[in-house]
Amino acid sequence: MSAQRLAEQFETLEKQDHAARLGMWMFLGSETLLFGALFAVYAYYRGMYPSEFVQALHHNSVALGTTNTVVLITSSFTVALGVHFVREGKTRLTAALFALSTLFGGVFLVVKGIEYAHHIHENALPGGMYSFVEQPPAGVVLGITLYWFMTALHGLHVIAGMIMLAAVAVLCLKGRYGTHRFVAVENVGLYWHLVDVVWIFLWPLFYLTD
Amino acid sequence: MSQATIDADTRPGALGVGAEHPDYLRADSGLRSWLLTKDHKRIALMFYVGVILFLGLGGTFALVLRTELLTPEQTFIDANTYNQMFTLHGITMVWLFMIPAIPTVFGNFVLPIMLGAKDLAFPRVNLASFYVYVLSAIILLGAMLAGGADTGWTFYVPYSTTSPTAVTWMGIGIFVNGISSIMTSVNFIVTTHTLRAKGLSWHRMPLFVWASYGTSIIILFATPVLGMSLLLIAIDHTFGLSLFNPRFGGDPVLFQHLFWFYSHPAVYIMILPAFGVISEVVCSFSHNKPASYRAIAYSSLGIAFVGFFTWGHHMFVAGLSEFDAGVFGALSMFVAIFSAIKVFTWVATLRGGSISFATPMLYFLWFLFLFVFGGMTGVAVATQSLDVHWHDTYFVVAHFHFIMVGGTLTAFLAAAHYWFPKMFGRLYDERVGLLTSVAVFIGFVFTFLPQFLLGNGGMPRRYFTYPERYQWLNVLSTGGAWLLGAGLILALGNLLVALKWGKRAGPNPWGSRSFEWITASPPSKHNFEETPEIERSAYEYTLSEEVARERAKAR
Amino acid sequence: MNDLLRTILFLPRQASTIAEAIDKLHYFVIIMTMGGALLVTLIGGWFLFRYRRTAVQKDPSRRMLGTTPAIWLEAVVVLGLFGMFIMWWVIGFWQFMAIRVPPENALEIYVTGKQWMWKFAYPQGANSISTLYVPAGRPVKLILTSRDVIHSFFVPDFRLKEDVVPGRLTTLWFEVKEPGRHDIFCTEYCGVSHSTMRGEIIALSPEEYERWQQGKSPGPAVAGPLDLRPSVVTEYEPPEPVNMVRQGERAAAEQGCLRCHTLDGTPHLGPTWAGLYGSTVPLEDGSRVKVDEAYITESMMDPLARIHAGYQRIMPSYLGLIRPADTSAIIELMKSLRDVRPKPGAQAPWGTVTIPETREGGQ
Amino acid sequence: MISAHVTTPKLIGSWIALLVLTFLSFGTSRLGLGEVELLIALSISVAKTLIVLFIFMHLVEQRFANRLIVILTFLFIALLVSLTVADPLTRKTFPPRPDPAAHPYP
Repeated sequence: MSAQRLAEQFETLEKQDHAARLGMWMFLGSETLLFGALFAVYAYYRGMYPSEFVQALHHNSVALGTTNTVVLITSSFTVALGVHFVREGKTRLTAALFALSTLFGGVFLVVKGIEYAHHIHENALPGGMYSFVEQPPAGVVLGITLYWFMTALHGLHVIAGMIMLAAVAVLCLKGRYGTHRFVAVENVGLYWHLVDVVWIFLWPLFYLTD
Repeated sequence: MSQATIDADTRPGALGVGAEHPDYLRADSGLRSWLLTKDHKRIALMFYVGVILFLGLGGTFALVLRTELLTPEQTFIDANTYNQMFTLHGITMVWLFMIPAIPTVFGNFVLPIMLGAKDLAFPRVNLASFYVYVLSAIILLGAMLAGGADTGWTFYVPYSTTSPTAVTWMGIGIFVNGISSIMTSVNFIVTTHTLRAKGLSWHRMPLFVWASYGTSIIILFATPVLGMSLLLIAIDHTFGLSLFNPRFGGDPVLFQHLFWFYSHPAVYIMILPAFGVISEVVCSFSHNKPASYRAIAYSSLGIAFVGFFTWGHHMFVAGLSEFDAGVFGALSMFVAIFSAIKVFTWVATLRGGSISFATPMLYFLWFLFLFVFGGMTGVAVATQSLDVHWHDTYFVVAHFHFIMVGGTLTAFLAAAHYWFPKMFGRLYDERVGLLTSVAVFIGFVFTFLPQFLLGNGGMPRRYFTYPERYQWLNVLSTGGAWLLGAGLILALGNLLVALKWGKRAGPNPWGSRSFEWITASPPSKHNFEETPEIERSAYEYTLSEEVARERAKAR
Repeated sequence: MNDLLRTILFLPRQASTIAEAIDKLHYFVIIMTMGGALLVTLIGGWFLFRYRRTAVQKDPSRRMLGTTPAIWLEAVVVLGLFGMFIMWWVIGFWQFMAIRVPPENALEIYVTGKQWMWKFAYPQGANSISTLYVPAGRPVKLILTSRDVIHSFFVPDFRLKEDVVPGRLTTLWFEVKEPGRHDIFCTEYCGVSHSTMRGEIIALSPEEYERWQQGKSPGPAVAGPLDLRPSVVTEYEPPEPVNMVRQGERAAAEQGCLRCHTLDGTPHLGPTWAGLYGSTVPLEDGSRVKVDEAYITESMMDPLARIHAGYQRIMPSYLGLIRPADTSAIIELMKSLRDVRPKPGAQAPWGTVTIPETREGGQ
Repeated sequence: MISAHVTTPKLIGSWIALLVLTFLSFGTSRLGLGEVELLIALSISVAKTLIVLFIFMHLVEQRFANRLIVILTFLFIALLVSLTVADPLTRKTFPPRPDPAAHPYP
């Protein structure tokens, strides 16, 4: 089995696995810079309009945001456990944990959706669509736009991560992964942790601003 | 002088590693075997065709621009077409030619062989990278036909968000192109880490690998920022995201920060592989080890790193705070030092060598002049009070064309000639090669030296019409551009002719000690049967060729 | 020497007070650059010739295989170069600060860029399009902004340039040495007619300038080289006889400023403008701010950012609702009222005020 | 290659630590400390990120190359953010002057 999965250009499986991990880490680094650009935009505008930003993000529900943080951290924990067990060959447990993490991802999206619905109701929409009359000054619109854009982009990553988690859960059940082969599972886990890390920063920036 | 000085390897039996197998060009046949290949060499050739096509397209745009500028008023196209042309010239040349050119063609081809590997670490990702590149090219070409763009390749807001042209699709095309670059760079870094041959420690690697490594690091960390800023433009253009819109308190200068955070390092994405090529060419033709291996290797990493600190020097008059301007101005000076170290080391490498004077070496000589001049004018434009006058004039245009064309394109041509025998197993005509090289140089100098003077005179860039006092310099520049174009076509023709009628080349026509010359020319499909065992560095010219071959055991 | 180098390098005239100093640095930098490139190429070419293979094969003593090259030499040269670059930076930054920081007593002129023309508004109320009249021998500070996209105000003869950014005010200052005409180019690509967005600066002697301001000589004749005429001179608008302060009063009435602010010091909903300009006022958060153009402009565009202590947060933003010319006119009006003493003992009358509905961001 | 192994108790411990840090962050944000609050919140976020990186993402047991990627990522983000933000923050303070450029204008 393991001889088959060694690609011709590698000498040992260990090197091949190292290559896969390193590649994933580099992809994640690149992905982080994608958010990094938006963090720079956030910092720049927050420096220019400190009070407007606070005002803009004032009506974000801290309770819902914190709930989401807990949900996402817990899902990250279950993924980490899953990766841990696949190394020990307990693939059914891994599949269950990954399915649970996918479910947590779903909960996260539902909560996010409730928040979005609330914002749409208030007309606190991004960019030119903004018409939330109670908060007129210039910087507020930027704050709301950034909130929408960054959380929506993060949401897309959550969806992508959920698809991958679900796929890995199914493949685990089918016996594709186990002690002999787990780097792909690890890499999907890494991706999900990145989604978590991004949220760990989004949460204080958009919810704990009062 | 030309043929005699090349020690063509004519000894019988010395056909290079893997000569008993069919070479990679003949190993499989049929369209499928090309389009779905995972062989890094075939993917490199497909990229080769792509970048040459886009060099032709971008060059055509450039000739149209130069011809239009023959007279102070309208010559033969209208202002709108002109504005489209320089935008498309920039986009095509930067993202479809310059950035992929050396890494995806020569990097893809020789990097794994240099490391003694059978392929890159992720062959499928490599193929995907090619198709993503093709996709981005299709999107960009489609956008060109469906309205084009007239924003300049810099996409400055708020103009780009209000321009009625296909800015959205241009943005998306470049975003997709970035994904292709990132895929290639991940592949290069991982390959360098995991697929080095036995005994090939970091300090034995050819210098081209170091340069590619540095380039890949820049691509990896800078490209996403460009992707994000262009995505913001695209969304703004279509849906009115307005993140940079002054109406809502947005600051257009912020976009410039994000754009140049990528686009300044992008200059090093374009020039670092050229440095790698030049390092190889210099050592191979002067039969000398680099005067200081570590100086060249580490300065590649130094440039990659410090290149990230200097983007603000594009914005001295853009409304940047004086504090930031001062910081960026000072940091900009550091990059020049790394480049200077490289240049001096190359020149020192020539000393005491045994130099054969072939076409790549002539290109090296041009490179030396053009790059040093272009580079030092770069330091000049990073000097703040001077930049106030020069910013956005033809001086800047001339400066970066000295780096991009005089540096990267010259190195690309040097590489095309240097690795031609390895890639296709034949030798090009040396005399025609030298002649076209001279034509390219003279054409180049006539095109861009007058532009320095135009910039001094105050002619702004992107001008469709201009005051009459600038005309004679513009005429000179246009004439030079035609000569440059002709030289490039001749160089390409020379290589195409050699493809079929060139003399057969041995595995090592230049007598180089670098590892890609161990294999047969052209290499077999798997490059090596087994991972080679390397017991020497890539530049052991003190050893005789036989000993050198023995110390790099390969089968 | 100066003139010779200037001609060789195709540099235009040195018409501003700082141009010559900048050019001196220019000569030094460009000579070092050219010299450096030539030197490196010549040394490289010499090595190429001396160590060519045919010669080395005849005379193997030329080959220096395995000898350690003089790394210390390279280190010295590189450090020397670095020192030179840092020197460029020091001088360049020094000059840059001189370019960027206007002197206190500069004459202020508002410049508005729009596709594809320049508009100039003078403190005494005059306006002009495409042609900027300035007095020679006196520092002039331009306050630049754009109505649409980014433009860049470039005067080659002055060696000066500054981007004109929508939503922001940037500044540029210069002092013209003697009367003459000078080109203005737009150097930030701004659309189809970018290359025709040119203008002209006419520097007048101080007396001429004074006369021009009073509307006595609408088009003063100033000698200048023929080729310096802008190829496209757009419409010429004679300076309006209307005084900028009058214009400010009109604008303030039209915009409804006077419903809350008074001009004579009577307390009302907003701070009175009498004696306001140039004074230092307390802010809500306890800090104090000097009332200058910056603060006034901010208060118009973003009134709640820093609000005068003791006043309600009721002022609407005028961002996007007021023309730049009116903004500057109102500021001039306030400047003219700086010496009017406000009535003592006045406090803001707290009345029931309906918050004016704002239209900000409504589209 | 693997020197430190991530075990189940370690994973559970880090999970609890993450939750505690989350509530710590939440708690400090209710104190109303002003600008310092943001700094504290971000420091806590960095701490949480380190836990996720080293334990959940197994960085603790991986090669230096992977750690280098993480270091570079953080370095470049810090660089991008700091040099970008320095621009609007220093427009008025260096040299000190009332700078109309720092204010919105139609």
